[in-house]
Amino acid sequence: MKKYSGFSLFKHSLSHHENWQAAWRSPQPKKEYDVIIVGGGGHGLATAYYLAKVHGITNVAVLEKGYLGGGNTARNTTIVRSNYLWDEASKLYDHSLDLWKDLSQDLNYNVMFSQRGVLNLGHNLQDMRDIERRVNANRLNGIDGVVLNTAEVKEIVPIINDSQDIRYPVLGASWQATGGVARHDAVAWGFARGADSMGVDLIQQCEVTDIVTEEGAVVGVQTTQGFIGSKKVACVTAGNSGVMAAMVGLRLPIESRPLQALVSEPIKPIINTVVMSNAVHAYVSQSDKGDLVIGAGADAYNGYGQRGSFNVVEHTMSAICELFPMFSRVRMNRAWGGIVDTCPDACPIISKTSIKGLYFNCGWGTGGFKATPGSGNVFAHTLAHDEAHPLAAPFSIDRFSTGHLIDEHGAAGVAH
Amino acid sequence: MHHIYCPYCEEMREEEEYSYTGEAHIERPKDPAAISDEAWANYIFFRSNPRGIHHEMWYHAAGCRRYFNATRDTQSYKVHETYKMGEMPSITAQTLAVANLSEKGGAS
Amino acid sequence: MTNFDTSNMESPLHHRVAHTNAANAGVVMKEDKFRGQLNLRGNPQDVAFTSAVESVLGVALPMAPSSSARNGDTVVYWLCPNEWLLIVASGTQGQVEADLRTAMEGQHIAVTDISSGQTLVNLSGTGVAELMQKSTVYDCHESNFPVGKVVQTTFAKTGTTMCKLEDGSFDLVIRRSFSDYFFLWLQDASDEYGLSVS
Amino acid sequence: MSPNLPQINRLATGGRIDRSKPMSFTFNGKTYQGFEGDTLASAMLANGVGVVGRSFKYSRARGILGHGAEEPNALMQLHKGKETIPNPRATQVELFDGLTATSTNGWPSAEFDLMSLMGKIGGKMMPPGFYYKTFMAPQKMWMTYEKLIRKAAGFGKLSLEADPDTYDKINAHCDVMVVGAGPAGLAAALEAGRSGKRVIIVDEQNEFGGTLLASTQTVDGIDAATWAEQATSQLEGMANVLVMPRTTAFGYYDHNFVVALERRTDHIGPVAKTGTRQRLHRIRAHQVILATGAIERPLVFGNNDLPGIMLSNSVSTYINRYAVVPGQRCVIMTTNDSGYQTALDIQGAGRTVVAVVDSRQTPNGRLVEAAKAAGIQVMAGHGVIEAQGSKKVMGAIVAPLDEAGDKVIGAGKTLSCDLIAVAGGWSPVVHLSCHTGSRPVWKDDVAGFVPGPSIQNQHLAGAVTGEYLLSEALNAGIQAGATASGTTSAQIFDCGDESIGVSQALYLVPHTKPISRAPKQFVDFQNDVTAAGIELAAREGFQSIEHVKRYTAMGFGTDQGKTGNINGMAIVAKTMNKSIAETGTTIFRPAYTPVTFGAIGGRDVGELLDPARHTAMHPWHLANGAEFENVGQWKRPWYFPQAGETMQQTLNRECLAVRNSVGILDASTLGKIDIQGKDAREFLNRVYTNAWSKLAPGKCRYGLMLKEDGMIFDDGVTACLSDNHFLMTTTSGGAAAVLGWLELWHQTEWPEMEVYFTSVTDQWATCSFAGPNSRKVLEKLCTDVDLSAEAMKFMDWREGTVAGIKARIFRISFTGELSFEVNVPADQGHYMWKKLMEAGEEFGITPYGTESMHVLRAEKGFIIAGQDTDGSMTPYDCLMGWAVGKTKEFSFLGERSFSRPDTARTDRKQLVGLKPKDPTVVIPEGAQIVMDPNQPIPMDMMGHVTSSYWSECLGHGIAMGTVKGGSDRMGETVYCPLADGRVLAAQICSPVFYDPKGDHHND
Ligand SMILES: Cc1cc2nc3c(=O)[nH]c(=O)nc-3n(C[C@H](O)[C@H](O)[C@H](O)COP(=O)(O)OP(=O)(O)OC[C@H]3O[C@@H](n4cnc5c(N)ncnc54)[C@H](O)[C@@H]3O)c2cc1C
Ligand SMILES: NC(=O)c1ccc[n+]([C@@H]2O[C@H](COP(=O)([O-])OP(=O)(O)OC[C@H]3O[C@@H](n4cnc5c(N)ncnc54)[C@H](O)[C@@H]3O)[C@@H](O)[C@H]2O)c1
Ligand SMILES: Cc1cc2nc3c(=O)[nH]c(=O)nc-3n(C[C@H](O)[C@H](O)[C@H](O)COP(=O)(O)O)c2cc1C
Ligand SMILES: [Zn+2]
Repeated sequence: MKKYSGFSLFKHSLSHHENWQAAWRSPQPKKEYDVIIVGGGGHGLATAYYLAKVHGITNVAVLEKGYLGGGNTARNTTIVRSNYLWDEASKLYDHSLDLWKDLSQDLNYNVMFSQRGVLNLGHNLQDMRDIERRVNANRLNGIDGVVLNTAEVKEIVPIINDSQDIRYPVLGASWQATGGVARHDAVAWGFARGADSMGVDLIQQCEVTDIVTEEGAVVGVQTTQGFIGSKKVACVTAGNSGVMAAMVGLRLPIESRPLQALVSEPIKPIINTVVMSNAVHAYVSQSDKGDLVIGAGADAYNGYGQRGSFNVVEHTMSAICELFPMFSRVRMNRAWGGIVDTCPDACPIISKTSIKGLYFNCGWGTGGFKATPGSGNVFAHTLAHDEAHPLAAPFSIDRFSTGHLIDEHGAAGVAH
Repeated sequence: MHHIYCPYCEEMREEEEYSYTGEAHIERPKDPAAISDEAWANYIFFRSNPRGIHHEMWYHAAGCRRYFNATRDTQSYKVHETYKMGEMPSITAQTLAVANLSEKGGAS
Repeated sequence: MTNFDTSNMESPLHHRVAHTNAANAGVVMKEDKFRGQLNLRGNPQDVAFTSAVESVLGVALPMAPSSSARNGDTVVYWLCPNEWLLIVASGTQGQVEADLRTAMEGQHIAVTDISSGQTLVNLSGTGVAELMQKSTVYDCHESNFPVGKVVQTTFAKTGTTMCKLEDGSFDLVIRRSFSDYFFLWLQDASDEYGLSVS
Repeated sequence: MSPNLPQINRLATGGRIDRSKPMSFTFNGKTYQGFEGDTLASAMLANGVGVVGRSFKYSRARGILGHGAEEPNALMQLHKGKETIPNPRATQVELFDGLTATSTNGWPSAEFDLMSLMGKIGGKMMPPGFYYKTFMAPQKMWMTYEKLIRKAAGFGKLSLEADPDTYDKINAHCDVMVVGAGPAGLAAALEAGRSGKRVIIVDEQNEFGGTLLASTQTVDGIDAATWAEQATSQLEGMANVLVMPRTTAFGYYDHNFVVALERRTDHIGPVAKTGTRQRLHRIRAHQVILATGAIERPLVFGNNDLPGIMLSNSVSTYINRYAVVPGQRCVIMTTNDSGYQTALDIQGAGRTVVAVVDSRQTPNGRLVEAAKAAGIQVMAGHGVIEAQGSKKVMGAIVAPLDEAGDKVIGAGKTLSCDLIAVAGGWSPVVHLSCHTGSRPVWKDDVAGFVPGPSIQNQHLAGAVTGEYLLSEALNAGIQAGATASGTTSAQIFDCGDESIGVSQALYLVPHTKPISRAPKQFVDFQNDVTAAGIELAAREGFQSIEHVKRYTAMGFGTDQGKTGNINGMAIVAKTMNKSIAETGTTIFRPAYTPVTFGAIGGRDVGELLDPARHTAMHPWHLANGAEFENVGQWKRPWYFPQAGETMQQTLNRECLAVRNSVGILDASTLGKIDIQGKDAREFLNRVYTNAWSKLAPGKCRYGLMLKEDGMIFDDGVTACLSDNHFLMTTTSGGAAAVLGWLELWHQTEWPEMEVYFTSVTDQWATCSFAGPNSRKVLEKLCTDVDLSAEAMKFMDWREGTVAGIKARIFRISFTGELSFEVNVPADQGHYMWKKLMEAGEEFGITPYGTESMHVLRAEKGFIIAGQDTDGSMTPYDCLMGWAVGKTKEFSFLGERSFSRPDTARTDRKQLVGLKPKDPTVVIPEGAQIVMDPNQPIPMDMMGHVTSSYWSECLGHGIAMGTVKGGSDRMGETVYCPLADGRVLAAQICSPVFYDPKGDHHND
């Protein structure tokens, strides 16, 4: 892999950029791999990257039915933070945040991780109690966070509507200064390039249509490019996980729903941090290009259409205009949807299954972008050792039978 | 934006009047104590979540407050039919597959 | 009914006293205060039930979805196949309830007095059709919503049961706790037509 | 103000402008004049304005390219101050007197921009995705680079003041919705209108007619624009047709739901003087007809972004519709017949057509012949390979091309000109058809994508289908109108138009140099995406069209690639040796053109954001200075401060009043469900944890409700009114969910049970008054019930008359004191409250709010579902095993989950009392609990404080919290390490701090 740098840019400019190497190869699938990863989203690619880098397992294929990073990875509002409530979740997300901090250099790919801080607003007394609880838990887990009052929120986001006379006034917020945003596409591409350079085959336009088992063990997958053998198949297919499970007669505690987001036209910088509000349902940050990136809600119904209903967008817009009355004159440029895989406890599943050699990493729902490096990292461990990484262990699928759910609805909410 | 026929109100109503309440035809185990933890978990948490034909419940929350079932395609969002609680669907993934086959068969 | 004493009563919109913000206001709101309102449940297939109700109300229960029936001051709205809203003269709801209970003795029915929990509002005027369009997702065009039809649907962010009257106006049933919101909405959405409260 | 400049490019006659209504406007500080009927763009062009802005990445000078929604360059900062709007296109802004606009970028001005130097020098180092390749180390520095990048990016600016306008929304329903009022749409609407169906027709422009407004053709012998006027007035005359100009259908959602934005006052001035500025129409249509036309494509050649290079059809439109010729000497570059029409139009306007440069070797057809006949020079088999000039076009380098249009095959020559009109073919406006998930299909004969199959009730007519003859558009419109209305029609229009010559599928005009070395050949003008950039992206492995889009930002702009996308896709296809059909297109999404946030939010802002629910006593609370708390949608009195009191002082006063005399609380917000039927009791058995079989009429009982996962989700007291009749109460926020829950089980699982549920939350107003004197207060108002401790026990209820009103009286207590709740019909609630206040006056009856209620109940260890529980607590976790029926016949909802391994653990977090070691301390709610405060981070957290208050009556702080294995740890000390560095110690104790034996409420 040729290294990227300011110098390489300069050098290539002299030859009119005619000699850049491809970021990854486009190989034909081999007959057999040590590990097949189904799903070339951020999580699948990160899994491949860490399998190769940390565990030295490079005879790996990532099979992607569309284009790399084209699922929810392409569609999310890119919020990164780790201030989850329960120990299990906050440790997992914080592991990920740690990896984010050096990710650009690790990948030699600028993922534009911008630690501009994340505010989670509280609008009623119970919100504020929950915020206190969560921030205290974070602090004692070594995760940065403070509770802010209205005036302190206003200081960080001067344009916020701090009137106490509105329907749901801002009473305060939690503030994680190390949180922020990253460039979603770059994350997928950076992991892809890194994995490819260590020998991982990234195979696009290759849809897995069946998972083939023999005597309760995986032997490979049927794809649109033929059968590919492997004794380890890892499904990292987000919204499509239920369909994958059905291929081997399994069901998951997951429902796939449309979640929408939208961007405004690009404007000059006006908001320098990430503002999230579960209560009134609005999430906003401003991308480096200048568009306001806004997360809307999930539709209540199951849907694989990558589009949702308009009333969800309307709801978000009124909340946004309430929080930022000047945004009312901004214009929406584009709205889209993803398919989010939500678990009953708003936590992921990183798990072995009852079928030998079949693994699932899914259920990240509305909030898995932030976990991309961490998820790949712990899942690679799970795959390499056929045993859960300690941080992943609590997220086994068994928890739904034992009752050990990790209810992150408060912190994950419908949010990002 | 779904537009759904309420089998009780007997007309098409806007999505805003409804709430979606999950997969249909999931029966509560008759004797919960007699089944395993896994079977119980299967009943409360595990869902078929298909891409395509899905039988699901809707609640006409702002209307007649009746729950009813819908057969809907989760990919195209086409609602094939709605039917009352206690009734069985007349359109399923199987019947549609058969219909598709015969359509193709007829053409060839 | 004649000596129905309302001196200690306040209707949900009592503080929205008569006023008008425009000459020839295009929307006129009138609260029909303190009407008796009873929720009735029973089996529509059971003749004992339907005939008992008819004997008390003097009018047959409307059976078709979204239909209504009227007998003087008594109005019956179909709500769902086994549920009706009875709107009766102010102050008579106690008697009607008692009569119904007597007439349906032993049957599986429910009668619930909800007179205080909701109020009946009439909206009329030249701007009312458009105002309704702004306020409800239901198609209020005469082709879809003829006189006498009863529809439970949303009104802005609350719910309503509404009926179209002969004179083109709308009767809306509004829940008490949402009535202030309802009025704020009405004020705002009728701005361009003018609002008169009578 | 400087004097108005002459409109140097304005024709003396013609156009649809009103010369009797001149209008002044300023652009970048200069004052100009235009006429009513102008767009800002046509007025700027009339005045010879060339540079309207600077490009995004390289800061190149940019001029107006198009005349409508497709315009990528002319983004304006419109109006000033709080009225300002960033980024509208000058081509879509109607001119009004006094309009002010500036460019959105360029420093110090768009004309003389210093950043362009950077663009020239640094541009070479800025291929697509260059930022992914640098600025990586050290990570911390990225934030600094980012700041600079952010500053440079973005177009317009936002005011910091609140939007002065209001917005409106309306729901509409129709049989036939027609999008687009060009010939196809008008014909369709006429046909549908005549059928009597309810029709809505919208067009984004100020006038109906679409291309007819700038056409030189005739319809059935009538001049095209006149025909459009007549058709429009016919439609306006139909009562069943709603005619909406200035209305853009921007989103097409499932089941034929179309959202359209109507601009009501934007054309009059910056703010709506009265009424609303914009109105959003939410249209549910049985049938939708898309007649959205087609957009002309530019061609990709060297320096094709220079001001003075315009779409050919736009040049015609400016001439015919606005009487503006944006140049003196024009070169037309075309791949099809459209360019010849423009040549004729230019010549007709008395300006010079230097040449029509046609990539086709042997162009023929009606328009070609007409141009030749008019003496216009045609250079067949040629292409404009490069434009010359720096801030405006000075010339065009024209060279012969091979037949495929792949190569330059001879020497070029320079034609001097100040306008290059480009006609690169047409792209049907398929956008809306794609919003519902349908993918467009490529058609070689159209050289464009047309709408693909759709499951919506959707019909198409006109140029959107790739049919470009006027007569075809009209006839297809009639047929679509008929089909959508379920009628038939044999109407045929005659426009005297003949077939058009075959166009060449050419996108990138070759240069003598390879793409990577040629002068910049722009594909996406707004985002500065070049052919070289696209080629590079493909070379680097970004081969999916979606990757190309994302890597280069092609089609990412506010124009969403309306002009550039197809060219870009063609270049990708060619680079990778694929067909465009194989390469495919990116996905079109809402919004077709950008939509004001405020309009999407509509009226649902401010106090209308969400309903605030009020109780019958609300006016009293307002009049008596209550502070309110939001509980669900309810506004509940939080506390009733008196002059000079701190909040704590208020709470102390309120709580002591309850403990020592009597206090009164508005409890009307609790959910109330009336349950009737012979199976009501059994139903309660199933949905509640405890047993209801023996609850006698006149009695009440507390119940816990669980989800099937065994976790508490609501609680409340249910009274037995009669054997078959119960009144259930729920939490204030949970009422609707609980009613839905009961209905769910009844309607889906247990329909055989004879039971009915009716919400009576709003029916009853509830005055809850508590304290040793509460009975005395009630006795003053109620004489027909024996209220004595013996006759009416704790958890009894009676029907009686209170203050002359028929009431239900409950002897239940959430405070631990002797306490009554009086339920009266809500119409009389306010009256009852006032009567109780009067009756209680001699005892100093004190109104109290939710906060004191919380203190009082916490002193008694009563939980608040949702505060002390969080969806992960079973009754056992709350030490409320007493509320779980162990011998119930039916396995109540949630019971089975108790025996799951994790739920059955005895060391789960349990809800216990916490007594601060320092009695003066109140531990903050939400504090985490540890056993050893000196352990290193991460600490082993045992639980957290759920509720915590100062108890004035006990004289110390009290708290409740969850602690792992807490029930076995009574007496142990725990610690709460706080953010401010304090560590508060507390002792685990029973949560019942006050009157553990319950003497008080039993009084
Ligand atoms: C609108 C929206 C906003 C969001 N905002 C945030 C946020 O702000 N912060 C945050 O942390 N998270 C957010 N999320 C969630 C986040 O996007 C996801 O959790 C995360 O990106 C999931 O990554 P993934 O790699 O698991 O899934 P994906 O990126 O969806 O990747 C799965 C891949 O599997 C492929 N695939 C599926 N089936 C098959 C098959 N049979 N064969 C081959 N390939 C297959 C798919 O094509 C896809 O590319 C948001 C999500 C959405 C939709
Ligand atoms: N000579 C050629 O090659 C050529 C090519 C293309 C078109 N044409 C001419 O164009 C005409 C085609 O007629 P037509 O009716 O199909 O198209 P049209 O362009 O005349 O009308 C389309 C109308 O739809 C409106 N519109 C588009 N999207 C909209 C939206 N989302 N919301 C609201 N309005 C929207 C446009 O403003 C326009 O007025 C014919 O006269 C034909 O001759 C000619
Ligand atoms: C953080 C973020 C920023 C985006 N910014 C833009 C933008 O400026 N312009 C744009 O057209 N789309 C933008 N998009 C949306 C994409 O164009 C696209 O809609 C999204 O990735 C979903 O893919 P799809 O629409 O192809 O299904 C953005 C997406 C994300 C996740
Ligand atoms: Zn219904």
